[in-house]
Amino acid sequence: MNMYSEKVMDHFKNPRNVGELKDADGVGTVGNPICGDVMTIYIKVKDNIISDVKFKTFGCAAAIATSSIMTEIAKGKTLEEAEKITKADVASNLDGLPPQKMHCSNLSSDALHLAIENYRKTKEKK
Amino acid sequence: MNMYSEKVMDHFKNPRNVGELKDADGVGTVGNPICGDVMTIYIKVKDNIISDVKFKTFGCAAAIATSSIMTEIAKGKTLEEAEKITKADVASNLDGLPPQKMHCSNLSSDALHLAIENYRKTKEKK
Amino acid sequence: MIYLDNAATTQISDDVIKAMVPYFSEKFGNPSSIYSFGSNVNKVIEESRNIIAQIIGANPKEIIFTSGGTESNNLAIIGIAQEIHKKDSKKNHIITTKIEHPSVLNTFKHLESIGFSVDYLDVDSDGVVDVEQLKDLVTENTIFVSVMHANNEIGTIEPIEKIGSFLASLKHRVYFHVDAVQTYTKVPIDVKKANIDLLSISSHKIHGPKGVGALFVKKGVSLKPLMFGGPQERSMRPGTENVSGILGFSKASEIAFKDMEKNNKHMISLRNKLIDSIEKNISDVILNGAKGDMRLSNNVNISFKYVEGESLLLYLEMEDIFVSTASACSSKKLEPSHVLLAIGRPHEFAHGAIRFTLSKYTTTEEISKLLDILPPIVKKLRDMSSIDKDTDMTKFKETDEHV
Amino acid sequence: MIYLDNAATTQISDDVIKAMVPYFSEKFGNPSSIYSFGSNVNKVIEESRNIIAQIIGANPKEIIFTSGGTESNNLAIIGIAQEIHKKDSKKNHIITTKIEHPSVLNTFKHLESIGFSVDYLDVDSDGVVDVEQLKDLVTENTIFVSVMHANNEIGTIEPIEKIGSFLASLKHRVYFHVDAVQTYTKVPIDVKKANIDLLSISSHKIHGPKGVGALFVKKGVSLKPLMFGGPQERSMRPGTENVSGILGFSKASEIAFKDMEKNNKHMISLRNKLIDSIEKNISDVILNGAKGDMRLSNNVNISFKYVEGESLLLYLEMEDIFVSTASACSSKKLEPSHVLLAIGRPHEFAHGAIRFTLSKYTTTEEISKLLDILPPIVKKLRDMSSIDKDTDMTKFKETDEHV
Ligand SMILES: Cc1ncc(COP(=O)(O)O)c(C=O)c1O
Ligand SMILES: Cc1ncc(COP(=O)(O)O)c(C=O)c1O
Repeated sequence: MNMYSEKVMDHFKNPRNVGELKDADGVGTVGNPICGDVMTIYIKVKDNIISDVKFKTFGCAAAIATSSIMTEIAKGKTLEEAEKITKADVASNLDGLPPQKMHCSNLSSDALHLAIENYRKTKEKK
Repeated sequence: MNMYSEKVMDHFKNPRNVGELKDADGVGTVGNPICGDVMTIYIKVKDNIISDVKFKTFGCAAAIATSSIMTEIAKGKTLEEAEKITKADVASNLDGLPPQKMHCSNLSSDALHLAIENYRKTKEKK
Repeated sequence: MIYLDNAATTQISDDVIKAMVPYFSEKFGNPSSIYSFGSNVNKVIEESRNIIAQIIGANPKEIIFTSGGTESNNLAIIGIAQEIHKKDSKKNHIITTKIEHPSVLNTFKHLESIGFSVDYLDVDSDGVVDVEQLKDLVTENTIFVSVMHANNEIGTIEPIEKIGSFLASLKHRVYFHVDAVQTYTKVPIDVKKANIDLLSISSHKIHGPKGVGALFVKKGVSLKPLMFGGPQERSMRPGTENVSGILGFSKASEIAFKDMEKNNKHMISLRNKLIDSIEKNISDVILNGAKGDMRLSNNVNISFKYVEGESLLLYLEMEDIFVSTASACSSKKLEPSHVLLAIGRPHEFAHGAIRFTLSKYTTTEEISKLLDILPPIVKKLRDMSSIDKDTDMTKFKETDEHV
Repeated sequence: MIYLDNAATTQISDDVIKAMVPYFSEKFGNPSSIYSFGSNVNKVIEESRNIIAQIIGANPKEIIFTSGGTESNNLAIIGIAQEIHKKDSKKNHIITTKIEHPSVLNTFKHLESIGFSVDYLDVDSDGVVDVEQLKDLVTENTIFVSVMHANNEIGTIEPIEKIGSFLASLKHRVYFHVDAVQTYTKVPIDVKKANIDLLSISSHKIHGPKGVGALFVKKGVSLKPLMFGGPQERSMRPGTENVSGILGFSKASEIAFKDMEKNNKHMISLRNKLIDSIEKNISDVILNGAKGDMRLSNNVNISFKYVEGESLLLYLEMEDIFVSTASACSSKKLEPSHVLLAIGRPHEFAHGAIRFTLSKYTTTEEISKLLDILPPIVKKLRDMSSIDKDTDMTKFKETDEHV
């Protein structure tokens, strides 16, 4: 066993919702290749609900797994519900993360929140 | 094998000429129980020749073995010859001694020389 | 072979060897690796930490693995002295006893040579440390006190609980280090109850492998490390871990702790038989060290007057019996034991001291055989000896120079 | 299992285990004991010293056994710095390189923190140390220079003979320490010809047991010890000797030295195959470290752009292939390797570096299997990655805070 839970390894091995959404309503990118993690989250929004979500991540197993679980958590939620997703939600949905990797769960919730913000701003402008 | 040569162990195990000479012509004692070694050498002298020699030693294996070999070396020698016996003679007759035990060969030659001195002084007085 | 030098080192139990071997061959990963083949090995280290912590009443995080008792003592003593002195330069006083193992005494001498002020506590004729003297010596500038749990030469068990509670009662913080190398899994200990901050133990004294030990470092106590490097052992002791050694140590600890009472009973009965028979059958002998409960279960140390220890040892070796004259570490030196001098033995008796140290493997038959062999050997050496009870020792006292 | 992390640690050869086991069971005596059962064990230590001395062109008296490479480095560096500074307080300058192992770098940082003046030499893009810079930096107050023989991450072999002869040509005495942990029994060395004063080696990197190493200390060079205690290792390194470990180390040394040429030939051919095939079959890769003769026979270190090393490592682990992302010692850290940054790799490529280190046991089949498995894994991770060759990296450069 390495330092990750089975759940993390499952999402790392078979990440859900990998890819881009060409016609995304919102996009959020966080992180920094200098630190070794960059995450981009794409969302489609329909009737205030996140109808589709995809991700692309450069990063370690924790970064990939938190991105993957985040897409599962967010899908089907209202924007308000999605905005309330915390890093603790992400980590607990993965049966925990090693302490030195907790910042990854931060990253994925930040990326989602940025994507929602981006959607709102774009809509305002229209 | 411990640190001693076979020759040392042989003399330690079966020391030659152990004991006192009640009617000794000369007696020499050197060493100090504080340091862990006390040697007494007894000699009988006949026509300027050491006709008999015995020892008693409190000390380590090297002290006992050097005492023993010294009695063998000295026996039958003239007093002048015996006075020339050095610590190197003693050590080499035992096929060597560990460095930290070399002082023992010193002791036994000193004890013999003291016994000869004692014999000479006693004779003068007479 | 009759091996009676178990205070110097011990035979590894077969179970311990069996547990270690896989960590040489298949399970050879580096515990620092992030892949499973390495981190599984790391788990073994954490389990070992757990086992040892439980035995002394510590938390696993408070255990640091080292290369042996000597390193544990050095890390504790140098580490706490430097750490506290760095923070508060007025603090420069350290205290130990006159009868410590060289790995404590020489470390104190080193600190003394770089400017620390050192006091060495006296012991009484049984080897028990003078607690009243300690109370007088402790000042506000005292950094720590180091007292061994039991002496390796004469087996006297020290009142460390008493010392711990005195130090804990002080207004200023004085740390407490205990060298428990000889007592670990023989004398029960609870580091919390005894108010101990630092405790040294070693594997090869308890039927584990050589080259591995541990230091208990109480939570909140920080030490300046002796070495610098990777993050192993929370950076307090870097370097790729001696995995098989650590596992062997914990396995040996487990086995020894489980059978502690049984082993002690066995050893105490043989120890007492050995002491009683020697005192009865050989004249002019003195037992060195305390009697009864204040004596380590496996230690017998006797001065055979008028006889020199090394000679006795080598005559016993010819009979395939292995004993010791002083601490194994200093057995190549010629000076008599500092411990026997500290308890007031005259030099000539200190030279004639023999240490017999038993283990759980020692049998009644072995002790009986020793008791048959010993009296004629002592007689032979005494017949050969230039001193006896009629010798006027005072005539020697003046010189102290070696010829 | 395909084990390609031999720079982290190695499997012990069966012959080595076989040689060690008797020193756990029957031959368990303490080498300091004066009786034969102990002194016979001491003889094994002296024979081991002899074997290792011959391999590096030293005298047996110049070899000191330690608990591993980390301790050897610490003893050398702290020992010589303190010893010389104590004798002449003007001497306070020490020099090393930017790409040393943490057991050297962190020891220098410790000395820096207590007042020594330190210079860290640059390396070029292959990782070769700048000898001209060294020549400029050395002054009359320089105590010593420490340069590793080959780097543990990128496998670059350093010009230590050149440095040694430069230092030897100086009018004032500047000592020379070499960390040869990665090269011992791989790159031939003669400490006399290379003008080396102190050389560190470790057992577990050459198919020997963990927890044992050695330090060559040239005759006449004196060190302040790290630890104090008994007279073992001429008091430079006290503590009951790790007998089986020392024997295992010398046995492993003997075996590795005998087959050095054969093993190197084997590893170099697999190393080159691995490098060539990766460069041919996977786009956007960079080899880290020098090429050809200046590269360690068993080291391949490649940055796979746009991919993070740990992810690649764990995907390989799922296929039972074990590799490393950086030095094993620092593999729990998140920062990219100090070595890759020193050779000028941008952070994002430094994060994607994988180290494959071979051993004599590595087979052609294993390398072929790796070469089949690797390209689809890299592709999968790159498909998943948020950065690629079109990503504008400059937009990231501003922030250096972790989110
Ligand atoms: C009381 C005591 N402390 C420390 C040590 C040193 O332990 P090690 O031999 O593991 O370095 C010993 C044993 O020699 C000892 O008896
Ligand atoms: C170059 C180098 N020096 C020193 C060390 C430390 O050796 P050890 O793991 O034996 O402490 C290592 C290995 O981690 C190394 O690769």
